[in-house]
Amino acid sequence: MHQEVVMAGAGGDGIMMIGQLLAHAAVLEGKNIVWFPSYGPESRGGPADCTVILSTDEIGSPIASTPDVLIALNQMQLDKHAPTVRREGLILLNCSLAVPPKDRDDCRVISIPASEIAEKAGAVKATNMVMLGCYAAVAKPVTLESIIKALPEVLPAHRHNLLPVNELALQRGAEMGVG
Amino acid sequence: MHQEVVMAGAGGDGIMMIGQLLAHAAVLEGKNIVWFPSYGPESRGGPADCTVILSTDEIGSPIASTPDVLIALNQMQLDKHAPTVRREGLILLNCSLAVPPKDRDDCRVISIPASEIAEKAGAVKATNMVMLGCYAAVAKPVTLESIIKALPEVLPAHRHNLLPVNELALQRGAEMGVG
Amino acid sequence: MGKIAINNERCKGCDLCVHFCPKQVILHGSSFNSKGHRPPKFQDDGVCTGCAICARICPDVAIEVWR
Amino acid sequence: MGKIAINNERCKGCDLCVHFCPKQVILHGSSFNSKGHRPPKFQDDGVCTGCAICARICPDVAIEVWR
Amino acid sequence: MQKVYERPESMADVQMSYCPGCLHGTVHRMIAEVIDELGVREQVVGVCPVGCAVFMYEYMSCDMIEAAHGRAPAVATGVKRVLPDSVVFTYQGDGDLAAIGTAEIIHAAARGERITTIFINNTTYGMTGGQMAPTTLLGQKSTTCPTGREAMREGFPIRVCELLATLDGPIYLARVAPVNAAGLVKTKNAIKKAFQKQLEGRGFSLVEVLCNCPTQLKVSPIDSLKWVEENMVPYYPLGEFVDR
Amino acid sequence: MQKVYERPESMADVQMSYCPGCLHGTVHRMIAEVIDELGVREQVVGVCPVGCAVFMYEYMSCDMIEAAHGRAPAVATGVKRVLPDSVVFTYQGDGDLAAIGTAEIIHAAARGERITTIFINNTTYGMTGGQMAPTTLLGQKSTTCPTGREAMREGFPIRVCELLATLDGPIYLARVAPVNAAGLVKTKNAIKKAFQKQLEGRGFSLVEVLCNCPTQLKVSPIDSLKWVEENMVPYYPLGEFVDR
Amino acid sequence: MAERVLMKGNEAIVRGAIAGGCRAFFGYPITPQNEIPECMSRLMPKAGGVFLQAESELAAISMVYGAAAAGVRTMTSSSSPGISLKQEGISYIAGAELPCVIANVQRGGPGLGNIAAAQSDYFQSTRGGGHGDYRTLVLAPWSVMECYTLTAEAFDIADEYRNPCLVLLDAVIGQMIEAIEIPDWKPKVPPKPWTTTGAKGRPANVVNSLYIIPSDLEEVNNRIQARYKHAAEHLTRAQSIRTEDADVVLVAYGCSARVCRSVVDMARGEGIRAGLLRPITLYPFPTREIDALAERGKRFLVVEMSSGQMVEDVRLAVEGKSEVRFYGRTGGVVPAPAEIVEQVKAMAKASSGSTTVNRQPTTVN
Amino acid sequence: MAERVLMKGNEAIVRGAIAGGCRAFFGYPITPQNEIPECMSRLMPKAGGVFLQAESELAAISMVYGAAAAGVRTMTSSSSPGISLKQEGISYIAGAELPCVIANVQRGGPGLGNIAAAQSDYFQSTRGGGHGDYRTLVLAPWSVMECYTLTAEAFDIADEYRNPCLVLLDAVIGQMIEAIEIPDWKPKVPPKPWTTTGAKGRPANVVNSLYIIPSDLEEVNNRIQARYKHAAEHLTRAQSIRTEDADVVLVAYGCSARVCRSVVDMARGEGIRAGLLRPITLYPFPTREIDALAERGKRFLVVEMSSGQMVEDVRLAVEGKSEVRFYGRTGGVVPAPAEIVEQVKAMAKASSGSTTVNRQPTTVN
Ligand SMILES: Cc1ncc(C[n+]2csc(CCOP(=O)(O)OP(=O)(O)O)c2C)c(N)n1
Ligand SMILES: Cc1ncc(C[n+]2csc(CCOP(=O)(O)OP(=O)(O)O)c2C)c(N)n1
Ligand code: SF4
Ligand code: SF4
Ligand code: SF4
Ligand code: SF4
Ligand code: SF4
Ligand code: SF4
Ligand SMILES: [Mg+2]
Ligand SMILES: [Mg+2]
Repeated sequence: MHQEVVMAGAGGDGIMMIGQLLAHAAVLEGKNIVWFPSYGPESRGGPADCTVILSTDEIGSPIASTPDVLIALNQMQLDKHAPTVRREGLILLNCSLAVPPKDRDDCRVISIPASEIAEKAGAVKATNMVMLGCYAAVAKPVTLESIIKALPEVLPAHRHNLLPVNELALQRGAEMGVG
Repeated sequence: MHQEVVMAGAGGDGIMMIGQLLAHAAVLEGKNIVWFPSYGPESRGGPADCTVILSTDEIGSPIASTPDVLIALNQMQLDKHAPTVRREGLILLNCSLAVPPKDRDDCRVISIPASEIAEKAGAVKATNMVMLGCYAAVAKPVTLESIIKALPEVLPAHRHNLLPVNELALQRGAEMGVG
Repeated sequence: MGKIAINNERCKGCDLCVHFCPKQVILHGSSFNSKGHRPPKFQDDGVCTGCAICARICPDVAIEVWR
Repeated sequence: MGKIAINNERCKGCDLCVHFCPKQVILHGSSFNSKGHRPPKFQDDGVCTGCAICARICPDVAIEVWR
Repeated sequence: MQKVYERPESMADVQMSYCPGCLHGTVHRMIAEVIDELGVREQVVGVCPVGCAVFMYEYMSCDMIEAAHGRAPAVATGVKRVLPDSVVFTYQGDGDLAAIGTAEIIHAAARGERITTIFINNTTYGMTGGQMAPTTLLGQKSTTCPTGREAMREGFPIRVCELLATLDGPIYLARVAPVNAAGLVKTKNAIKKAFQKQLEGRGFSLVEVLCNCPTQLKVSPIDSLKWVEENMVPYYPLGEFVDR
Repeated sequence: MQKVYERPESMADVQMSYCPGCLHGTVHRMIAEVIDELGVREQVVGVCPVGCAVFMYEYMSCDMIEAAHGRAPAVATGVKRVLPDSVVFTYQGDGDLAAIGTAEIIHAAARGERITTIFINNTTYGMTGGQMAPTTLLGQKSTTCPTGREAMREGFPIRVCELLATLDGPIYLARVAPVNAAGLVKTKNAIKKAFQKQLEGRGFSLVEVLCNCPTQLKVSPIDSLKWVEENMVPYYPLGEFVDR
Repeated sequence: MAERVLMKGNEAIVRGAIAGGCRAFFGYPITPQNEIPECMSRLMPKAGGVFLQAESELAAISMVYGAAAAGVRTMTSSSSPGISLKQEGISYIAGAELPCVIANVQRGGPGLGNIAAAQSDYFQSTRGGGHGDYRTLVLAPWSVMECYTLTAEAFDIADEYRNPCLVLLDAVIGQMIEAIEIPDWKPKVPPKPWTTTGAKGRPANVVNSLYIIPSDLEEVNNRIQARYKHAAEHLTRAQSIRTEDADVVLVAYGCSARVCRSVVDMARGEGIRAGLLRPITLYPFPTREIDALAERGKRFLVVEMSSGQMVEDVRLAVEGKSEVRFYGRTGGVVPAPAEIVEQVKAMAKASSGSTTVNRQPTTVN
Repeated sequence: MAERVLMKGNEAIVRGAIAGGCRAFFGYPITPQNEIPECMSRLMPKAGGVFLQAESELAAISMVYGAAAAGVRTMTSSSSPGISLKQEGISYIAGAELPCVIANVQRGGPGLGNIAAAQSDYFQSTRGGGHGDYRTLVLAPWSVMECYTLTAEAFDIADEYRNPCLVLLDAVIGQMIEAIEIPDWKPKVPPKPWTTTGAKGRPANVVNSLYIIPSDLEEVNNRIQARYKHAAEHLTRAQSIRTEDADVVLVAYGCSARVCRSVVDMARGEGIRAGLLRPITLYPFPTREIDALAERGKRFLVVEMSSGQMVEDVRLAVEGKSEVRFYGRTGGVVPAPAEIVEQVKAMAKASSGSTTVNRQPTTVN
């Protein structure tokens, strides 16, 4: 098992966090992981993305130049990263803020209205969790259980009141992936 | 013609100046020269010496590791440099302040009471000139005339009142060399 | 009598203009621009004096003023 | 009543002690030491108070004082 | 009705990369206005800092130089000395000017270089993520003094205007805070005066602008201005420190 | 009669390399006396500058470190922070402290480092041959301002005590001139007080000593002291600037 | 299996340092290494050590000089421009024969450059960017685990050789998170009779790099060079991955070695016998290991995120015995495995020649 | 014969600079180069230029950056520790593609070292002591005459390549006096449309080394590397003295080349056919010239006043084709011709092997 995921959004979207959450879950499952961030020059609100590579083998390059999976939270990031996804890869996008790419019919493209789902689940802020949940259900890098188990490690202690809403968002996202 | 001279005294002795005077005189005679100074860590009154190499050929190393000639104005400097003079070289010393080396009978050693001669000529400060004059007469690197001709170039303009006493000191020194 | 125009695409929704307008004719916005910011709304009810305080504070040079 | 001793070999002949001695019992020297400096002379005529001003100014720590 | 306020000519028509509500942009615009008003755009050479304003060269429509961190006053000196008729300014943050660039600003001021410095004091290293600055207030938390700045551990904040006022080279030093309507006007006036002083050719001028950094303070833009007023102004008194 | 004045224990019994009449040696001895009197020789770590006093480590009989040019306060900070019970001083010239080392001295002072700096202001770069220093007086000639320092070309001399006095970190700042009998006593007292302040552990202390450089001034030692009194003291007023 | 914890490279530097006995950190913020001082400011006080944010990189390295003189294990960290500023200070530390550790999380250059990962400070790191005949001993981690262990070990090395030891990483290695197992670590601290801690019950000590008499300074230099010779014998370290049967041996360190690790498998997937020689110490450089491979006829492809710096060390090791090619990307670009595979393929196809240089910048003579 | 005037190396730097069109000097005192700023302070105002003593080397190089951005020919000078301090600034100048001239009058190191002549900043000079993929173009005068002419030319070179050009000398070359004939010199100044002099009648210019997007920065790096390639083709310069029939070719620059000049004659006096290859440009290095000699079977003795730095460039040029030996003295010691003659003799006697290293320090791998 070896999977390379790029997660891309804007600063403040919680992209880095779902990447780290995925990493923690993978560690719980005994997998190797590398997480790597990348920021734009903007101080706030600029593009922010991270790469997570999960593998049962030793991981070479920590950079995913042709990722297996792209999780894109907005149009700009989708446009930027969609061309890099490998043939037959997976593109997961938040269709609340972006429209599916026209030129990647060689990939599986899943669009979910993540912002709306998150809002319904109780917090727009949890859009990232919806996306992660959906990804987990579709591509099965780790189980949803591992992700939920890892949540408290990633969420800072003073935010633990938000555990339930995040968990709910993860589950709603997973449902989208299964459905 | 190729001659390497080390001139050694204390800061304030005018060692650098007679070196440069010799250099100027050599240029007047169309010779190649290199002048090179060396100071101790002391700010004033420490050892000061310079090397002058005169040649009718291209000059290689600007450092005289085994000089042909040593002009030493004091004991410390004599002791330091005498061992470096080449066999059959010339050691010229100011016996007002130093005693001849015992172990260099392979060299020509000339001792002159330069300080006293200078004092008599009108200025102890001109001890350096006495030594240079003597050297010029003995080893004939350049003519005394060239040295005297070069004097105004080396002496700063506001010291030109001292030209006569310096010239006299040079001549007195030269007489010691001839005699 | 004055009026202002907000360049919505330049605006970052900081609401400093909202806060600084002495006539309170700039209101917190509700819709997003393409960068995800919420530009405020200028409520043109003839109260604006064209004093340009809003434009002076605006860090993103997003406001023009007429008087 | 005091007296001083000048370490001639350490002295650099700056004459600051000569200048600073309130009793003027240190005089400009005339003979050279081995480094070519002229240490001053202490003229011990019982006037020295041992005030140690000379020693305090001496940059070369060349003076000892008794009282 | 006619247009009474628009983008000054000396500013480029581009989006700036600052966080929402950050006064860097506000101060940029004031500088551009002053340059326009004095009619000197074609003589101006600006020197950018390393800090959040590092991209300022993209935001101005006059000649600009990007300096190494802290060295803007020396770079500006190099320019002004060889082009005495140019109008040279540096734009520097508190990390840039009051930490790594301490020697350069003091000596440019002591030499009375005919340059103008706009000094943005926001009590933090905004660009690198909110580390302690030389101007961070006692008790204030930062990513490198997570328990709050303590005098006997991290030392005392530095008051730059007061420091430079002990020198004979500056002819204008002022501290302003564009955190309310009156402060906006005073800030603009101080910047204009500083440039005018440079044009007189008699010495160095600097305006210290107390600014917000909502991102590192982790408060809203509006609250960050209140924070400046309530916490910074008492320690960094406003006013003109030198005017000669 | 008994001996009332001899070489202090904290001084090594060696010849110093200073020019005849240079007060570097005089000040060294005062520091050594103070160390002896306070009984702290075995706790002392001294930091030498780059300048004429570069060999100070050979002249003292306490632990000494040779710092890079201007960095002595940072080196001293490194020592004092890891050895809080040590007694740390720096000895620095005006080129070392007020030119290349400007940032280091200001920040050590602003941090209130528990160290003591003895600052030798002789208006020149003695060691390198009499170039202009930040403290060279207006009109004074040097090998790099051969026609005399001009304010609008070389800038104004810097008054270090006044500069540092604007900071909250120093607890003792004084300027003295050991150029006459009274000045000698005051200098020694100021140095002693500065070390005592360090022992109190509350902040930074510095004594600026106006000194002569007969060699670069090209006058006799005695005339060089007169020069200090007549030319330096009016521009660099003596006294205690901070004592808290 | 011991517990695995997720950690960023930069954080591992901090934790490794503290495990290695570091008790004084002096730094100044600069991206992409800010997590080092930030994490130090939290952890060092808990370890009973000193954290101080200096006013500049110059001050930071000078504080390190002071703390090292006082006998405490000490370090600083920065990124490329900040490391350039420390060059005088590093030369002083080397000249005064003091131990210390320096971490450089390299970014794109020259000048202000950018904050992406680069390996263009190799010359500066291995040749001594400062003046004089000194070198820094250079360790190059390629994983978060090695960030921890090599930093811890760097303190032992610095103490043993009384020389600065540089931990050279880049924005990728510093910023990435991996799972590591925290090892047990026992620092080896030699006696330090030379420290300036107050002359109590012993003659005064002096820490100094000034030797006004040339022959004295030459003696110091000879002593220092002898240490480097010793290091070359005893400290040199490299990792060989599938080089045994390889036709083409990739030579890379740090981030580019990670990329090349992928390349080895991809190339073998395409039937090309590729291997990887990864220098772990960059100075001393694994000359002997490379020479041995050259003797066996292996050909080399040096991959760097620079315009060609380490390739000189490889060429000096190979000395014409075999082919050395270079592939580099600069300015913060991390090469993709596929680009390098292309290079390996081209090389496998081509008949062996002497040094050749591909596409992106160039060797440098 | 034109008039010959006596001049110190350091003074010739100043006069050559002014002849070369330098109109702004920014420096800070340090021995053994103090005559440069001192002489500049007298002569530059007369030439209508700017002399300013900066508060530090950092400030000096930054002032140079500003003056260069403003389009004026400008320079700074220092000696080893001061040059180390300028490394960040030099990297910025290279990154911003600005021209400037820097003189380094090398002294003994590392650290404070001493003020005697050394050549131990060769790596720093030729490999870029600062961060990033830049180099400085390096000229190495060996006489007072060349101090003048190479400095004058350095300004043309810097302008042509938009890159810092370093004039690398040492305490001996800087302090010695020789007679020179002042040449007629016409600076070649290319147009500089990129200068920041006020945006009058043109769009605003920006002088900058920040390129936040890696591929943009890579493009800059490629442009810079292409210039170095061009320089290698067109700028490389070396002097051959009696190498034609030589068995042993000495390779040395600056002061050590002067010593080796004597050695050639002494060795020939003893019947050994010695020659001297003197690199005048150290970067670009005369690789081709040395390679050509190696092809002809010449053996090399590299002589440096360092523990072995340029020898790497010679070995990279020779690439195992011939023997390369090294002889070095450090810490400010100038080798005597006689010591080197001994080395030449030993070499002439010994049968050719591969790289060997003699007595004093060592090559460095
Ligand atoms: C030599 C060097 N050191 C450190 C840095 C990293 N750095 C970039 S910006 C900055 C601080 C900026 O703070 P400030 O000047 O206050 O500006 P702000 O971002 O707050 O506006 C630092 C330390 C650098 N680029 N170069
Ligand atoms: C980095 C560096 N720059 C410059 C120098 C040269 N230098 C040695 S001493 C000195 C100035 C000393 O002047 P000051 O500090 O006033 O001491 P003084 O000699 O007057 O006592 C300078 C510039 C150096 N050694 N290192
Ligand atoms: S111009 Fe004045 S009144 Fe009008 S909207 Fe702006 S701030 Fe309000
Ligand atoms: S001040 Fe400017 S950026 Fe802020 S909300 Fe108003 S218009 Fe938008
Ligand atoms: S102790 Fe006092 S009185 Fe005696 S010699 Fe010294 S200064 Fe004069
Ligand atoms: S003060 Fe000291 S050094 Fe000077 S003359 Fe007197 S004893 Fe000698
Ligand atoms: S980090 Fe702070 S100073 Fe920087 S742009 Fe954002 S708000 Fe402004
Ligand atoms: S040069 Fe000046 S400061 Fe230095 S030792 Fe001589 S007199 Fe003293
Ligand atoms: Mg700031
Ligand atoms: Mg001084």
